[in-house]
This record gives sequence, C-alpha cells and structure tokens, in this order.
Amino acid sequence: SAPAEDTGSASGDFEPITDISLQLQWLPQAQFAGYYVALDKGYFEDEGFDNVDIIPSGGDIVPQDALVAGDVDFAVAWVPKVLGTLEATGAELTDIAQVFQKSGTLQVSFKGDGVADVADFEGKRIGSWGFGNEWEIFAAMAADGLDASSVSITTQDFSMNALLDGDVDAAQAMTYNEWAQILEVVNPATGKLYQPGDFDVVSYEDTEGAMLQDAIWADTARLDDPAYADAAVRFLKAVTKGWIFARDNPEEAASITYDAAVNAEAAFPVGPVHQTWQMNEVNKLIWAGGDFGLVDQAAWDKTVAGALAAVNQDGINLISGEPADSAYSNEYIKKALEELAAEGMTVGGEYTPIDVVLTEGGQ
Amino acid sequence: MIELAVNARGVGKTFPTKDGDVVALTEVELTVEAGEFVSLIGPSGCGKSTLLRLIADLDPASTGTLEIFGKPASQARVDQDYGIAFQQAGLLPWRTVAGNIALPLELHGMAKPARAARVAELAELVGLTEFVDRYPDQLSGGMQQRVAIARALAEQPRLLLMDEPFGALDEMTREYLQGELTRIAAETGAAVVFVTHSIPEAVFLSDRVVVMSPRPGRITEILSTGLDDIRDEALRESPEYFERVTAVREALHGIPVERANER
Amino acid sequence: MIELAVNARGVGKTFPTKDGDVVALTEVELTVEAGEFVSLIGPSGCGKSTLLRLIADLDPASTGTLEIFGKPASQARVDQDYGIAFQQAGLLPWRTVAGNIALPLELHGMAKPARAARVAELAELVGLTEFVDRYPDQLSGGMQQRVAIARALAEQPRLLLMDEPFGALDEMTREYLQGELTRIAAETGAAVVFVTHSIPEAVFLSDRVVVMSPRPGRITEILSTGLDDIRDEALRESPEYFERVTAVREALHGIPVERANER
Amino acid sequence: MTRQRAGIAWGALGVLAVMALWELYKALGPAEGFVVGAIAGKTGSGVMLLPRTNDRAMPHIWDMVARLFQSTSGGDTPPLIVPVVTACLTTLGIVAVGWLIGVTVGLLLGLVMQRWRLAEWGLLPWIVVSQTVPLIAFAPILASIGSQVDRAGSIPWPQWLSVAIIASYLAFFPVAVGVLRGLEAPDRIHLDLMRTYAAGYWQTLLSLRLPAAVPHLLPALRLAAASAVVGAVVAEVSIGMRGGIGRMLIQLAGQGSSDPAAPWGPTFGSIALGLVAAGTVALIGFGLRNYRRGEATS
Amino acid sequence: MTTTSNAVRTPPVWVRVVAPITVGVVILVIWIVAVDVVKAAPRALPSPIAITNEFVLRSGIIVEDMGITASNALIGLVAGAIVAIVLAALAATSRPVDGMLAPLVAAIAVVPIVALTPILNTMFGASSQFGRQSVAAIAAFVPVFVNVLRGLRQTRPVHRDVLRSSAATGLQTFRVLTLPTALPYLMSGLRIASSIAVIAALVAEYFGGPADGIGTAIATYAKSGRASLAFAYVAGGIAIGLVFFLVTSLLEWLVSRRKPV
Ligand SMILES: Nc1ncnc2c1ncn2[C@@H]1O[C@H](COP(=O)(O)OP(=O)(O)OP(=O)(O)O)[C@@H](O)[C@H]1O
Ligand SMILES: Nc1ncnc2c1ncn2[C@@H]1O[C@H](COP(=O)(O)OP(=O)(O)OP(=O)(O)O)[C@@H](O)[C@H]1O
Ligand SMILES: [Mg+2]
Ligand SMILES: [Mg+2]
Repeated sequence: SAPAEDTGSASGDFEPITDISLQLQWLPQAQFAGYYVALDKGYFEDEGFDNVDIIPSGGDIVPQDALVAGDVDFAVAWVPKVLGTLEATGAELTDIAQVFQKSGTLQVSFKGDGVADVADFEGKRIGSWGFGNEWEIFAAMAADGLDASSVSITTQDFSMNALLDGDVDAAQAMTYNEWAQILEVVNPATGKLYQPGDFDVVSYEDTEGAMLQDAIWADTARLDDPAYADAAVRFLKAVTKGWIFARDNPEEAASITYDAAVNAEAAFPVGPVHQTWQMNEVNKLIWAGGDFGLVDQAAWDKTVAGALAAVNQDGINLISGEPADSAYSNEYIKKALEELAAEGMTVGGEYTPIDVVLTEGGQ
Repeated sequence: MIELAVNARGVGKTFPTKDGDVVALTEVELTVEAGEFVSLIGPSGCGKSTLLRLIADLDPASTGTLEIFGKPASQARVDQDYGIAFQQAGLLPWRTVAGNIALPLELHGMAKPARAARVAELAELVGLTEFVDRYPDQLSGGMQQRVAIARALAEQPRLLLMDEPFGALDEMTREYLQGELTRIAAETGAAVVFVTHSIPEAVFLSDRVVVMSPRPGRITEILSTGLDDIRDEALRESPEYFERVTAVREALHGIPVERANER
Repeated sequence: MIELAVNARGVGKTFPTKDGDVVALTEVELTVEAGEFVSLIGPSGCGKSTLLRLIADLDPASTGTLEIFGKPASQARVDQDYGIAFQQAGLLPWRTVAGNIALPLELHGMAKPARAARVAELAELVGLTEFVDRYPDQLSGGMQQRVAIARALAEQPRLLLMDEPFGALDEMTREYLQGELTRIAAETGAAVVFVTHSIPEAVFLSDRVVVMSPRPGRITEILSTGLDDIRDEALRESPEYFERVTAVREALHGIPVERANER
Repeated sequence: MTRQRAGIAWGALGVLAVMALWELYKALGPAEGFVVGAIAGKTGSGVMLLPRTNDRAMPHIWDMVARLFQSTSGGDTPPLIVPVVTACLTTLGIVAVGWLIGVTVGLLLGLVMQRWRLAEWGLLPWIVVSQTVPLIAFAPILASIGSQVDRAGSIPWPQWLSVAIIASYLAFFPVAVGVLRGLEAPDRIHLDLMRTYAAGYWQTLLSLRLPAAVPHLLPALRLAAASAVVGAVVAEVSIGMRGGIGRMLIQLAGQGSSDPAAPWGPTFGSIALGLVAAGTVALIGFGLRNYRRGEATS
Repeated sequence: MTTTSNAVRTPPVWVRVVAPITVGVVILVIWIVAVDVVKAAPRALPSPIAITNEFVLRSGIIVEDMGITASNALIGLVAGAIVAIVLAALAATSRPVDGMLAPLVAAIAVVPIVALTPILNTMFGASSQFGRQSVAAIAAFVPVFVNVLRGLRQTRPVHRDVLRSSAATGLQTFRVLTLPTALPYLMSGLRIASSIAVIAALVAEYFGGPADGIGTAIATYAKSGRASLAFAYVAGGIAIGLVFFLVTSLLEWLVSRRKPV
C-alpha cells in the first residue's frame, strides 16, 4: 500500500514522525485486537511508522494521564473518564476516533433476585470495579431518579466471585470479558456451565446511562503541529485497517492478539476461546452500522448528559460543565477513512457475529 | 539417718565448645547434711560456680547423680527447696530494690501486705532500708550484691546456695552479714553451700571447707573445722581458728603455690 | 615540683533522683603524684566508684575542680592518659578473650602483629593463655575479671584506675597479681588509684591509703604507709605492715563499728 | 546440626499441618461460611467468622498443585509453573536491588537519628508517616519522573528501577526504626568503656553500637526483605511493569471465577520468592551468630 | 530512663514538638516551591495549597471515610498484635512451635496484599469490612511477631537463672522477665505495625469490599484526574498514621524501662 509521503495529508514542510507509542487502558487482550493486528500485519509500517510501542496498563497508570504527561503519543481510554480528567486538570485532549460505538457494560444478577432493571437497584448491593468504571451506573440511576446513596456499592475485584458467592446482588461485567467468565463457570445446580438464561442482565447501552467507551485520544495542543496531525491520521489509518481485519477475520485477530500477549508481552491472558469470544463481542460494539471511529454527535451528547447527571456516593459529580469543543474531532478519522476508502476498503457497516462456544475455565 | 541436703555422687560437668570439650567438673563426691554449713574454696575457674549451678539445677550434670533432700535436683528446684545468690547480682533493672527483693515472694504468691513487711525486714537486714525505692543502676556495686543476698534469703529456704555473696563488701559490712548469715542459718536450720575466696571467711562460717582444684575442676580435700556453734568476734581471735585457717591455706596452696611461682 | 597525676579540689557529686538529690561525694581533696599508688577504701556506697568515674571523666563532677596531669579530666580522657578496670568486668560478649584484651589497642590503631604479641603477653600475665579464644560467657567470674584487668593494662597508661579488680579472685591469684601490679606500676612509673575492700591489700600495695565514709561520701583520713618500695612475701609478715593494717582498720571502723553494733 | 535438621522437620510439619487443616476444614466446614449477626432476609448482612469452603474460595490443594503443571493460558503455552518461576526470578532481581537501596537508606537514617536526638525528633514521625502514603499516590508520579528522565536521554531509567525504588520505599522503614533502637541498645558499662578509650563516634559505632544492634538489626533486615517483596509486587502492578510476578498475579486473579486454582500459582510464586529473600537474611543472621551470644534458645 | 554522660545530649523537651513541625514545614515549602513556583513536579503531584482547599471543601466525606479506614486499621492492628504476641510467646517457649510457625510466618510476611485481599474477600465475603480488617491484622502481625520473638530471646542468662532458680512457672517468667525484656522490641514492632496496618487497610480497599474508605476514594480520584482531591484523602491517611504513631510513642514512653547496669 501507499507509503507515508503519498498520503498527502500535509504540505510536507515537516519531518514525518516515525516512532509513536500508544497507551492502552488494560492488559493485552482482544479488546485491543485492532492495534495488535496492525502491528502484526505491518499496517503501521505501511503508514510510515518504524516503531510503534503499544503499552499495556493494568495498574495505576491512567492512559489519559500518561498522554497528558507526554509519556505516550496516543491513548485508548473511556470517554467519561477522560472528560472527568479534562475538567479536573484543565488539560486538553481530543477524541480523534471513537472505536467503540456502544457501551459494553452490563449489570448482571441471578434470575429471581429481582434486579432486572435500573429501578430495581434501590436498596441493593451493586458491584462495580470503581475507579471511574462506576459512572454509567450513577448516570443510569440518576435518570431513574435514584440517588447514589440508595444503593450500597461494593468494589469488585478482578474476578466475578462476588456475584457467584452472593456478596453483591448485581455485578458489573463487560460483555466481552466478565460476562464470558461467568458463563465459563459450572452451575452447581445443573453440573453444566451457567447459561445466559440463569441471569438478569441490565445492559447500560439500553439505559440513559450509556456512555461512550474505548476511544483514541490525542494531545489537543500537539494537533496544531502538522507533523503530529499527520501522524494521527496515518496512525488512525493503520488502526482502522487492523480493526477491519478483526471484523473480517475475528478468529485470526483473536489469535494474533493472544500470541502477542503470550509472546511479546509475557502476559498471561485468558485462554484462546475466551479471546475469540471477546473479539466477537468487541466487534459488535465497534461495527454498529456507521463508519469506523466516527464520533456520533447524539451518543456524545448522551455521554455528556450522563456525566453531568451522575453523582457518586461521595456526592461528587463526574463533570459540572460541558466539555470544551476540542474534546472530540472527526477531522482526523474522516481523513483516514477517506484515504482508506480510496484504497478500496469497506470502512463501515454491521458485523456478522460468529458462534463462540465457551468452555469451562476459558482455556 | 540424717537427711542429706545435697548428695552428689560422681558428678561431672563438661561443656562442649568449638575447640573440643571443656571438663569443668569431674568426679565430685559431696554430701551436705541438713543444717550444715559448707564452703567451697579454690582457685579461679576450678568449677565452684559450676557445681553450685548443678545443685540449683540451672545446668544438667553430665555424669553422676545429684540429689537434693533425697530428690532429683530438678524436683528440688520446682519445690523451691533452696535460695540462691549469684556471683553477679542479676537484678532486674526495671524493678526497684524492693521489687527485686520481693520477686520470689511475688512469684510464689505471697499476699501483698505480708510481702511488704518481709521486704522491709530484709532491706533492714542488708542495710538498705533507705534505698528500697531506688533502681539497680542507682546503687553501688556492694549495694546491688546486698539486694541479691536479701532476695536469696527472702523465703527462708532449707538450702542456701551462695556464690561469693560478700565479695564486693567492705570488711565491716561483710563481718556483720557473716554474723547474720550464721544466725539465720542456725535459726532456720538451713544448710548452706557457700563459695568464697576468703580462707578466714570459709573457716569462720563453715562446719566443713571443701577445697577444689582446677583443670579439671575437682574436690581435692574436705576439711572439718570442728569449731563449735558460736561464731563471734572472740572466735576470730582464737588459736583453733588460726590453726584451721592455716590448714585450709595449706590444702589450697599445695599445688597452686608452685604453679604461681613457676611464672 | 612533682607532676600530679590526680588533683581534686573540693570535688563533689550529686545525683538527681525522683526523691531528691543524692549526695554521693562531697568536698573531696585528693592529690595523687605521678607514680604514686593510692588505695581507696571505705564501706559499701561511700562513693569510691563514683570518685573513680569522675577521675575517668565518665561523669562530670558537680562541684570543685579536677585535674589529671595538669589538665581537665575530659582532656586526659581524650589523651588516653589512663587505663581503667571497672567493678564489673564489662566484656563485650561477641568478642573472644583476645578480642576483648585487644580492644583498646585496636581502637588506638596498633598494628596487627604488635597487637597479637601484646595480647599474648597480657593473657600470659593474667594466666589465661589457654583461654584466648573463648567467649566471655564461657569463662568463670574470676576469669572475666582477669580479662578486664589485662585490658586495663594493655596500653601501659600513666594512670591506672582500678575498681576492686581482685574482688573475685582467689588468694593465690590475687597475691600473684598484686605482685605483678606493683611491678608493672614501678616499671612504667604509673600512678594507680585502687579501690579495694581488703585492708591488707590496700596496705600492701599502697603508698597512701584513702579512707572514705558514706552519707555523704567523703574522705575521712589519708594514711601514708611509709613502707619501702619492695613488696614481697616478707613484707606481708613484717611488723610495720601489721601496724599499718591496724591503723587503717581503726581509721575505717571509727564510726562504722558503732553503726554495725546498733542493729 | 541436628538442631537445624529438627528445625526443618518441624517447619515441614507446620506446612503439612496447615495443608491438612485446609483440607479438613474444606471437608467439614459450612459451604457458605459461618455468619453471626445476619439479619433474616437481608443477604450479606452479619459478620462471617468462618470462611466459605466452596472451590472458588478454597480450591483443593491438589487442584492448586495440578494447576501448576497445566498450560498457563491454554493453547500451547507452557505449564503454569514455568512462567511463574521466570516471573519470580525477574522480580527477585528487582527485590534485591530494592532491598539494598532500602537497607542503605534505612541504615543512614537510623545512624543520623541515633547520632542527633534532634534529627530523631524531627524525622522519625515523618518516616513513620511516610509509610501511610499509599503506593497508588506516588507510584504513577515516580513512573512519570522515571520515564521523563529516561526520555531526556542522559541517564537511563528503566521501568524496573522505578519498581525497585518503590520496593525500597517500603524496605527502608523497618531498617531505620530497627537501627535506631539497636544503636541505643549497648549496656551502659560498655558505653562507659568506650568513653574511657576516648573512642570517637565511628569507633564506638563499629566496635560497640553496631555489634550490640545485631539483635535489633536482624528482624529489621528480615522485615525489609519481606517488605521489598511486597513492595516490588505491588509496584509492578501499580506501574504496569511487564515480566514480573505482580503482573501475573492480577492477570490470573482476573480468571479467579472460572479457573480458581490459577491465581494460586503466582501467589505461591510470590511466597516462594519471599521465602528465598527471608532465607538469605537468615543466612546473614547465622553468620552473625557470635553477636547473639546469650540469646535464649529455649 | 536515666541519662548518663554518654547519652546523646538531649535538647529541651519543647524541641520535641517543634522539631517535627519544622521538618514538616520545610517539606511543605519545598513541595510548594517545586509545584507552584518552579512547576517542576509531575502533574500527578498537586500543590499542598490545592490539597488543603480540597480537604477543607470535602472535609465531611473525608473524615467519614477516615473513620472507616482507621477503624479497620485499628481492629486489624489490635487483633494482629495480640495474635502475634501470643504466638511469639509460644514460639519462644517451645521449639516445635517455633519450627512449625517459622515457615508459615515467613510466608505470611511476603504474601502481597494484591494476592491476599481477593482471596480473603472470596473466603469471607466481599460485602463486609472483614477482609480489610484481616489484611490489616496480617500485615500488623508480621512485624510484631518477628520483633517480639527476637525480643523474647534477649533475656540475660543471669536473669533467666534467677527466675529458674525461683522455680518460676513459664507464665511467671514470661510476665516478670521475658516480657519486660522484650518490651522495647515489642514497641519497635508495634511502631512499625501501626503504620503498616494503616497502609494495609487502605490498600486492601482497592481490591474489593464496600466502596468506602480512604483507599477507594484515593484510587477513584487519582484515576479521574482529581489529584488534589486524591491527595486530600492521602492527607487523611497520613493523619490516621500520625495518630497511630503518637499513640504508640505514648505507649513506648509509658513502658520505657531501665537499661541493664
Ligand atoms: N558455658 C561454658 N562453656 C565453656 N566453658 C565453661 C562454660 N562455663 C564455665 N566454663 C568453664 O568451666 C570452668 C569452671 O568455671 P566456674 O565458673 O565454675 O569457675 P569458678 O570456680 O566459679 O571460678 P571463679 O572463682 O573465677 O568464679 C572454667 O574453666 C570455665 O572456663
Ligand atoms: N546514678 C545514680 N543515681 C543515684 N544515686 C547513685 C547513682 N550512682 C551512684 N549513686 C549513689 O552514690 C553512692 C555512692 O556509690 P558508689 O558506687 O560510688 O559506691 P562505692 O563506694 O563504689 O560502693 P561499693 O563498694 O558498694 O561499690 C551510693 O549511695 C549510690 O546509691
Ligand atoms: Mg564462679
Ligand atoms: Mg563501687
């Protein structure tokens, strides 16, 4: 495909950036398949990058903070968390590509426990990982007229044991991760794996609390630098190609990610079946009908509205005012998509899910 | 038959060290009758303290058998048949003089008022009435030793083990306490095993003097003083007394004299 | 004018305690000439150790002035003008006998071979050659004291301060070490301030005997022995010697006799 | 010698006893634990005094062991024990560096505080308080400083150095406190003795205070080793370092529901790691046994 | 405690209060200069002034959360210390117990909180504070145990002989001799344990349990860019640590004992 100079995205009076780094918000897994595929398939090299460093998190390193500090060039982070940071610190970041078009957050409870709806939360023990992952809950509750103090929030650890042991009435789960984990556990009553039908599931996507999640963020001020802006577009092109590959070859993409995690990262990801499940679910969130990565004004506004409405158990708002206009921009992703379309790629549409059969333990 | 306070048969003690075993004591045959006053005397390092520690069941004997009032040493210790004053005072630094004297009484559950009375009595005995509230680090060396003596006497034991108790005392205090000790021993009928370096002291106090010799530590001679029971100032001037002192000195210096002169 | 090893003028020492001040020493006037042997004698708690500690600059005097070789005590300490043996041995438990004796030599930078030779010599002097590799907890009480004596002698100081150094030693060893001490003092011209409870020892060793008395601790009398320089066995039998012993005993017991009898 | 062998035997017995207790309780204990003060109808009320025994809470010991020899994360990944050992070795290296830094700093602080009472009064409260600053508050700050220094180019600052520094942050504390107490431990007579030798501060320190401090120092060093391990593991998690046992721990913890035996692998790994660290310190203690003469050994 | 001429010269007592405050002020000034004046500090490190503002503004909720974390830490500290003293006493008197405990304690000492908390939460339920209290207890247990066990072995041979010759029972020896000897060691241990218990209770909050307490808040706000609020909570944690420190110092002062002569 086309070398960097041919993209013509800038007047050319700058030295093109060839080394970039991307900060993820968690450990390597299919949630980030597009980036690992782009790396594996050489899409970044195609776009003129010699070195692309994909940095997993999984600790106290906050992607948007790393980006603000200049430790990385781009970061993947949830929109509401970044909005909170932007307002609190006064820093400026721009969402240059909205990878996930839909929210993948669920609140899962055992059938019969009476937590089928957000309105049922009142008086219940609601699980959440906390640390910024709880805002959708509060936004959804606010829309239903519930106050944060009307539930007792329990911090979930990394596993789903809190739900299985009845320590919470409803646990937070991502469609592409924890939900599968539950379904990989044997139901003692039947001796077989738990089935989706055993649970009541509140999907935040269907509530007023839905918020935009994985987005690619760039440093707003640096975007004025033509070299950085150019790199952003090239970066998005490569990433988009990665995600397109993942859309079309979910199983291979999952295995590329899994291999990258196991080999290059010396990480210990959940097994291959689980990764395929995750790839499948992530694709559903990305390919929602429109073009890849475009920020949908309505979804953005809903996110902002939710963020304004959400009040946590300390009585603190996520944000108190509208974010700056610079908080998102479709300019770069549009340019990237145009160029890709010109290269003959299908940059939008729906994803046709595959069937993934979970196994015990997810191996 | 008179009950034996101490009955040691073939007692020996060996300390293992990294350069081989040290024989501190070997083949000790010693009996002390109830109410008898026996002194141990001998050059530095001849095993006097070791023997006392064996009797007190502070170390186990390596060989031989040791009976205290007809029972094993360990039993006698548990039954508190003896009181002991160590070569070092061994006072607990965080307790006052009174607290240190009271220690054994407290351990054996004497009621508080009785204890206070007894402590006062003992403090008076060793001349430390004014110092009962002091801590050991505020005492002179001799005072500390006197506290240790008071502590050993606290329970009026049937057997008193004393390791150079008067070593750090001036002549006056020493003679006074010698007198008190014989009085107490006589009154309570206690047997005493008394380590000293002073030949006159040994003779003045004892019914028998056990002379020991080092390398390996052993008993070389046991001398009866044959003095009658009254130990007073007159005795210190009497010819029998001087005679005994000379006898002990000879027994003691038989070999060591040469050794000292060799150098 | 002969240089003074110790020159105490109106020296006193008061310890503050929670029940008020304790006057341990008051109005001490004492001079010790270079090369002179002075003994301190007195009942338990009369301030002998305290006086020694003041001379050694271990505690500051509360009143009066104290000069050692014409300089303040603190300076003399820094200049290492004295060696000291405490009432307790005070050996470092993690050092062997040799290591303990070598300590001052090591601290003052004596080279290793010279040190080893000196340590061997000192161990021989106190009769512990076989024990140089032992640790203090493996020694008898008297042996520990001898290690402490060897340590004090290690650097051949101009002034020796000794607090009952022979207290835990048997008569033979004691007499032998008395002889050695006078020899060493004479050879090196060292002044000695020597605390003892033994009147004969004080008389035998000293040029002058300082008699002290307690409550408050003070000097009551200073007696010259007037004996000539040869201290040998013959001296112990001589009439002058007995005469001096009696004189010191009288000076010492003037008041205490009554006190002891009061009880 | 026999004494040491007996020690090992008793130690093994202790471990076996705990394992037996675990299985015994698992077999006999209530599956949902023993709760007191529960309010009827209100799930999760009350205080649980005895733990649950289900397989998620308490996997069988043999399952935990067997898991070690099964593939780490499916596919053709090596048995779990292999990455556990590699990760432990990586972390051990970092722990060693952290421990050394921590001990050095702690020693210096202890020395300064013992030398000048004023320094003790001024510093000690803050040293104690420093330990209540959670890693999460400063780990990212340190990581950020590290990456900035590294990026500046002149001084390399790899990520593991940040981890080692955080480990030393926990390790220096027991050493500082232990050294301070230990240096005050000599008997008065020994201090007097050194004074009579006009021994200077350093001489007294080397010949008396440090040797006498050994009984205080040994537990401090041991605690420092344990703290360094904990600190390194937590720091790895916190700043997201790859390759160490900490990262592995949280990754496998994420699978705790569906694969409950898996997280025990790295947990045992980190324990083994700590034991190696503590064992090394115990060797130091053995080397210093002459400084513990007279210590009661029951 | 007696002072000898050898003791480091003791400054007047008021210095005891002024010295730490001075050091604190110096730290603060350096901090303020670095953050507000030179602007050399990383973004995650907010200015003390901003922290104070946040603290004042949110003092209500901060104090509430402090109460939760402090009580968890306290319960853990007390429970851990008591268990540690009892077990150390057993280990000091019985070699088998010592041998059996040694590897277990060594293991407990090094289980990281990250690993421990999820296990305890799963075993004891994630909806109560119990998991955090146990984590604090275990964290406090280790330094107390290690120090006390060492301290219990520091009795002097001559003192042991005194007690033995008095046929003191094990318990009596413990009370009269062993414990007083070990007290300074216990105090070192407690002093270490008190701050470790606080940090353990706090860090345990990250890994599950009710969404309250200082640790939860620090993590939440540190990750949402509210560094000053997060540090206001950190200040709350420090305040808890200071109180614990002062209390253990007071204890130490109360039991300070005489040195052997
Ligand atoms: N723990 C030990 N290890 C090795 N040797 C020891 C130990 N205890 C004592 N000894 C040795 O045993 C011998 C006898 O010691 P002991 O203390 O009984 O002598 P002693 O007669 O009391 O002497 P002193 O009059 O000097 O107190 C000495 O040679 C001593 O070195
Ligand atoms: N630190 C102190 N605090 C209070 N009083 C003290 C202190 N040190 C010594 N004293 C008191 O000072 C007096 C003199 O003590 P010192 O040790 O000098 O006596 P001594 O003449 O050496 O007696 P001994 O022959 O018994 O060793 C004693 O009454 C003692 O109680
Ligand atoms: Mg002896
Ligand atoms: Mg004295």
